[in-house]
Amino acid sequence: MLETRSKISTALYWAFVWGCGLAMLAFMIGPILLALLMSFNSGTTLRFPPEGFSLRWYEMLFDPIASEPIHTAAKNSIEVALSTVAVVTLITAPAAWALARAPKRFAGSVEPVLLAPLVLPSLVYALAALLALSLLGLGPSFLAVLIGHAAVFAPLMFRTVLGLAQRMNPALEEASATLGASRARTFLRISLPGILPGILAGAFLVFMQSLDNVSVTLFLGDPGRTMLPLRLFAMLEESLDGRVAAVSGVLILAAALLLVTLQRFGGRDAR
Amino acid sequence: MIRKETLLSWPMIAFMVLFFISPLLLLAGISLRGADGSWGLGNFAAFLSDPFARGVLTGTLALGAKVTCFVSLAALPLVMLYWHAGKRLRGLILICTLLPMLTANVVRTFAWVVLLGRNGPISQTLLGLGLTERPFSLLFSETGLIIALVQIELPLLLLPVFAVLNRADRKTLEAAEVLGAGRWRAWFSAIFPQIIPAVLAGWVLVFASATTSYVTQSVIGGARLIYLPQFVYREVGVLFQWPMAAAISILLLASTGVIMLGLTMLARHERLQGHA
Amino acid sequence: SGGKVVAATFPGSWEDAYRSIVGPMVKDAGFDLTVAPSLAQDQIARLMASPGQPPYDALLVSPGQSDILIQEGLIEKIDPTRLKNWDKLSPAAQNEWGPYVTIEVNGIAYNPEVVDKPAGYKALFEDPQYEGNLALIGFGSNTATMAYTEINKAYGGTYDNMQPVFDLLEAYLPKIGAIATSGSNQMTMYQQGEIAVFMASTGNVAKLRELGMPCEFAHPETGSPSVPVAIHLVKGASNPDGVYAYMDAAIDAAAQTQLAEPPTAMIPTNMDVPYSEVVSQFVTPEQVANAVYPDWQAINKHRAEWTETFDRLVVR
Amino acid sequence: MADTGLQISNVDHSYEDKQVLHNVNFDVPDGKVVALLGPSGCGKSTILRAIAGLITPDRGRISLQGRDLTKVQVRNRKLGMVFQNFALFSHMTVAENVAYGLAHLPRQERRERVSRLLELVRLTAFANRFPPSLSGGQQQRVAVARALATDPSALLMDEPFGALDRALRSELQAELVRMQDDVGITTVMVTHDQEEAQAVAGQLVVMNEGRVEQVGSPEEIYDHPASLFVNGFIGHANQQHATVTGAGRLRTADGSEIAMNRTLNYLPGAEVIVTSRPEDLSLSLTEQPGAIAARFDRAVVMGRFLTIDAKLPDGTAIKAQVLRDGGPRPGKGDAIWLIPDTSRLHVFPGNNQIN
Amino acid sequence: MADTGLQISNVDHSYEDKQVLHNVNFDVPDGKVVALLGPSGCGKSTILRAIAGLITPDRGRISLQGRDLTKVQVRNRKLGMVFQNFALFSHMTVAENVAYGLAHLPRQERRERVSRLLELVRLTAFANRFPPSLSGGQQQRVAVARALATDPSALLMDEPFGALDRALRSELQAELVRMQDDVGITTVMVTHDQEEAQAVAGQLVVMNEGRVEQVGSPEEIYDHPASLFVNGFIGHANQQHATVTGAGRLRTADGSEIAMNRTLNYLPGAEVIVTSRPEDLSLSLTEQPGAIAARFDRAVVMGRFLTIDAKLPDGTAIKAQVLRDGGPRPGKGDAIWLIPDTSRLHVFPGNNQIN
Ligand SMILES: Nc1ncnc2c1ncn2[C@@H]1O[C@H](COP(=O)(O)OP(=O)(O)OP(=O)(O)O)[C@@H](O)[C@H]1O
Ligand SMILES: Nc1ncnc2c1ncn2[C@@H]1O[C@H](COP(=O)(O)OP(=O)(O)OP(=O)(O)O)[C@@H](O)[C@H]1O
Ligand SMILES: NCCCCNCCCN
Ligand SMILES: [Mg+2]
Ligand SMILES: [Mg+2]
Repeated sequence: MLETRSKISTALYWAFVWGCGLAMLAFMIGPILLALLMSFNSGTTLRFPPEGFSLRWYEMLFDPIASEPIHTAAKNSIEVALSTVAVVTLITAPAAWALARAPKRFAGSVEPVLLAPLVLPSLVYALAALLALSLLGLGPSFLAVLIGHAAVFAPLMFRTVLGLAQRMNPALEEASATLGASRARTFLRISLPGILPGILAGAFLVFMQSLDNVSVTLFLGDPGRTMLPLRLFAMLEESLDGRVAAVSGVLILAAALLLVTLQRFGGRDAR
Repeated sequence: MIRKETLLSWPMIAFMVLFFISPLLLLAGISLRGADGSWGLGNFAAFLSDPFARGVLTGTLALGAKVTCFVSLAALPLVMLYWHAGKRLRGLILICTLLPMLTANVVRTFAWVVLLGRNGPISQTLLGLGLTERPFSLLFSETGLIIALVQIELPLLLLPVFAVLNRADRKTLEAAEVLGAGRWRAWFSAIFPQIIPAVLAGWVLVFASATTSYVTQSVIGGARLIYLPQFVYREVGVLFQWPMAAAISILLLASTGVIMLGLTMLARHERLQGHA
Repeated sequence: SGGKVVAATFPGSWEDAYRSIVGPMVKDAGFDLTVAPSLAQDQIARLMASPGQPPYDALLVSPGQSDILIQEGLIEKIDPTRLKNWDKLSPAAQNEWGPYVTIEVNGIAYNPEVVDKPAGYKALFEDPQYEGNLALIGFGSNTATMAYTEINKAYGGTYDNMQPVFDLLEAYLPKIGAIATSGSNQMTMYQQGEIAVFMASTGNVAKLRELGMPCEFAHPETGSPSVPVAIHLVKGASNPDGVYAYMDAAIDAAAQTQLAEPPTAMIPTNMDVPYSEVVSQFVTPEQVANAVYPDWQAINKHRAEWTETFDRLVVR
Repeated sequence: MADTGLQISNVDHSYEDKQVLHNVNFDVPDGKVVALLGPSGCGKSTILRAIAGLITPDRGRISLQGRDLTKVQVRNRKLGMVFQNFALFSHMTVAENVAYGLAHLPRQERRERVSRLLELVRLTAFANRFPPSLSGGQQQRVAVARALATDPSALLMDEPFGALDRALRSELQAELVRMQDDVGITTVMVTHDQEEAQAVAGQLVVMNEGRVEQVGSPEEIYDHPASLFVNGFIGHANQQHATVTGAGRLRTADGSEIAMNRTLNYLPGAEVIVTSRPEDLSLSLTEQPGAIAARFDRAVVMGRFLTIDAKLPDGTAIKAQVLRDGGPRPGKGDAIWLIPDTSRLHVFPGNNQIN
Repeated sequence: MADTGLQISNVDHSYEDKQVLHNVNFDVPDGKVVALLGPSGCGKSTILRAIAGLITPDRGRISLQGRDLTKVQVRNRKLGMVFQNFALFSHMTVAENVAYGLAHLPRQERRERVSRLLELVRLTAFANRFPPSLSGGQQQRVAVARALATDPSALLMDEPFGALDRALRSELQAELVRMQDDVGITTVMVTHDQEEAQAVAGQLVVMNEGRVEQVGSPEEIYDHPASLFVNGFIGHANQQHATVTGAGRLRTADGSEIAMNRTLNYLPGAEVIVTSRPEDLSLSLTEQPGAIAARFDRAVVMGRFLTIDAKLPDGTAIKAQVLRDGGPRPGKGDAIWLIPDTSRLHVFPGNNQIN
């Protein structure tokens, strides 16, 4: 009787894990597969259902003349996104690590400040920052965009790193200190490997959000620079241009390649 | 006195104070400016005394809560699957999680326009199965918006959780099983507590993102569902009433901030201070 | 050379066309044109947020926004004598705050495979075949705002009394196809077959047809509400000479001839430029001349209040 | 094969490609305690993990009360296990940890059982603390209480008292013995403490490098070690190389003659190793017939005894344990004589090397 | 105050609001080993953490070679520490763990040092394994090697050999002693193994509930325990309540008379507790003058000895350790007599209770 119940519960467990798990996986990527599918549409527009298979949107996307504005926009956006990731990592990873060890009250009062940018619409932040910049007599610039993105997206990494930093065994850092390691060495050799998955997850989030952001770039950046998301927004809303879907296809391919390489040659992760 | 262990947090704190808090203070200053040029809390009072506006505020918070809730439900089996998966399947799940984020927001949103539309696969399938008589559209409905937001925000919860799961400790799971815990109980008592800090992290990200996702809210939700970001964008871009926009933003920030503060405090509870 | 001119334009095909067609002509005049893509409301917001150091030298907006720019003192009147092509402009386009480079003519876009050609605005609300097929948007859109004021007039209202149109909308809501959030959003819906009728400009219709969608343009019975689009000289612009060169290029016959072709299909304002084939399918110069030109000052006075009323009406 | 107790038969196990268990066989009689001893890394924990079902052996059979456990899921084996590293639930209080396996009991009963167990391990005052804030020994006691709480049908304990002081350890050992006397839980206990093994276990299983070297009662193993390894591992064994010279007679490498009072299973001329236990040697400061000549190194006080480290002429270390009598102690390098109790010497084939 | 060695003076410490160290004082002479003993949770690890600088004591001073450590940062204290739970770096191989503190050395020298240490702890074959795949004892040895690698100016070891079998433990103890003889690292070692303490340490520090109860050589502490607690903690102590009846004379609670061969610092009539060690009792199966009458409970073989558990008439447990002689053993409940060596009895004030 008890055995039967336990068997049923186990069966339900696996049914849930595999059944619902795979279903949710499908739910998560279904729309993306749809977008990918549309990028191979041979029709003149992204209308659904697609009319046939072709690589025309990719060809068009890689056409150096017809798609020059997209290329420039992508280059600009990737430049901003990469720099943002660098800045955010530098200030955020140490901070999350430190606050995981800080006295509760201090951390509790500081964290909301560090997380606040998540809930301020970025257009509003961009406006406020631009106003502040003008008050200081400064104009928009690459640096302003970079700082703006870093301020707005740092919380993403802060939160992902904090989750891991809070779970690290403090004895490891203590052991490192007793072995004469400087703070920097302890951080680099012991703490950093511990929070690395959080940094990577955070870096990815920051990169993608920065790549996708319009307002901050638009308001703080050099007005002549076209940025990818604004470009894509216009292309899609105006004309359902298939290249928009192709851009996603390219991004996905690049990320998949990167990921496979990382897994192949990436750091050892002893369990 | 500055405590040693907080030292490394100061660069970020300084950065945020300088580049986020000071513009925010400026914003707060602007929000105090009335339409007639006077100074005071008029904008806040005007917003809060208007039942319609209040409804938009609570509706926005409710949207965040609903999305967070459904994201959690959708994430649970995936997280468990990830936990049980071998190296290869884990890699696959991870790639699948990154995919939605690798797709520009406009594209994701567009995909949902197609999926939820009356000629989209969902409607057509149900029609084909005879489950509905007429094609129907989930576009411009809160149901449709929530479905889309759940899919779009799901990775924000999954990523931090996966990061922690890679480092999770299996020993306590073994202990739980030896003590006779069934699969469910073992998972929820030995593994789940380890990911709670990451789940809270994910909740913060999902909640914040769902409440501020202007593009998805407006494209999928349409004009008959209004959330704060649309309110704010309109005050900024169409009506040019910045003080009001500032006041609304600050209200959004404050109300969401309270929720995040709670989650943050929760993450620091002694129960969750175990380590690998 | 004469330095850099930073000119804001709408992102997308406007941006591309201005960069590739107008850019070289400005270059010939000795200036470097930087095309800065930005939605109209973002241009203004950005300008307002950086007092004293405008990020743009020239703007591209329609009268709804021009009016605000004038009130805020952000733009200057121009000196027409500095424009070689000024006299080629149709008189209606000779705006003291900057030349009109095109005129958007608005009306009704419909899918002939789904519905019959609407007789006008009233028909949309009264003929049952449009039920469930009609999309509307709020007062954030210029196109919609003009349509509502016209409909309002048709039902007996005035700028100071919009009640008739609101009553109409309220009664019609249960039969509505969709309420979208922006004009371009409606384009997407239309392509997906979600809607079949919406308030649109000829440019919108041209775009849809170019994409292979069945789409026709209908002029409202009350006349087509039209908006010119102007280039403005920003107050305190760093390179006014360049701006004049840019304006001159944008109203030049050669430029407008090209801009009148797809994908932009703009209605020219230079009298030397004939309507292109695409443009001619929708409007004639006579229709443009007799179109309805709304009173933007009156609209802007009420816009906030209308927007609010509309929201409260439609939000579930 | 008996259908009671816990039986481990022919178990092999490999981690990745390294085999760490080789044909392990032993039985634990129903309700009895067996102690598992062996050098670090010899596979003790691995066996417990195999019995618990946490790993699946490559080969072999494990059965409890005649029931093959192979197909039984971990949670249905109804075992209590004390993990070597405790594996406490750090997000649960001490009391919650102990109560974990008692979910099926009514609330009141559960509470009583928990408080009884916490009392047993002297942690009543710590019921509401979280494990990370406990000392090492306190954590270990939580682990023990948690394993005992469920009334398991068998108990697997991996050094359950290793982090405890002697006093507490012997109290807990005594409790365990009492519980065994009362309810008799079939128990396998890994321990490095031979006194503990002898105190609580009726049978010892001595392992080495993944193999079982000897199974027997403490006395058997101490008195009749099956191998040189066991001899040296359970208690200390001084080794001397020797040659068999006749029936019951040996000559050690340094030339002294030993007359055993029994016959040996070796042919004359055979190379052997003769071993003596420190406690079977007595000390003399003057030459004695049959005594082993050595040079004094140092003496260490062990309670009432003195452990003497000395060196044989060929440099081999030899240890003796003698009663501390307050008499004069030799200085480093002084000549001493160690008189063996020849009835307690062991002889093993000479080609083995310990370790 | 001497300006050498490690000095712990008047140290108090509290976790949250619970005070766990009370005015702790002891010195470790330069180059010597001191063993820290005490019941589980008495504060041993806390003291090591305070010396290492991992916690800041509420009060008191800790100095090394006359230098106050209070202001010295952990990493500059140049201490070697073996953590109770090892705290190995699980993302580094065994060799990398050991090499961790040697970053300042040239590559070649570092490699040599690491391989020397791995040999010392018998882990050469495991150099490239990651800690989670090691057995408990193997992990502990990595922790020891890592702490020794840096040539620390003082060594803090929290039960460094607790997870090792006796053979390996005594080898490592011997290595430690040899190293001490060679280079003499000032060492504080927590251990629960009294033999280990006695084997490696010149001085023992016995703690109880956050307080130091006695500091002294193993002999001093064993022979002259300062308190009933120490008496019972180091070795076993049988206790009997008694009343002083005259100079050197006691009457125990069950009426037998004991004549001590020395005078006592108690007035006649004083209530005292008299303690005896199991190894100071001999067994008789017939009544003897001065012997303690008891009832036999059970006997456990401990190597060559027999540990006898018996009960006094009032029910108190009493333990004796006698040579195992193969003679007849009494049955449970039989009357036996235990003859104390009166010169080795201890007397303490009677209002104390052990534990
Ligand atoms: N982080 C902590 N927070 C609160 N109390 C603690 C903490 N660490 C230790 N304690 C308490 O302090 C006391 C002393 O602990 P400590 O670890 O020093 O004991 P110990 O002598 O090393 O014991 P053991 O032999 O069991 O390891 C114990 O009662 C313990 O519960
Ligand atoms: N997860 C693992 N992966 C690979 N090898 C392992 C793993 N766990 C243990 N081993 C190896 O298997 C052998 C036996 O390990 P086991 O833990 O059973 O030893 P043990 O007898 O319990 O030792 P100790 O007394 O030191 O705890 C050791 O050599 C160890 O290195
Ligand atoms: N994230 C920036 C998107 C541009 C917003 N435009 C607002 C238009 C309101 N009608
Ligand atoms: Mg083990
Ligand atoms: Mg301790």
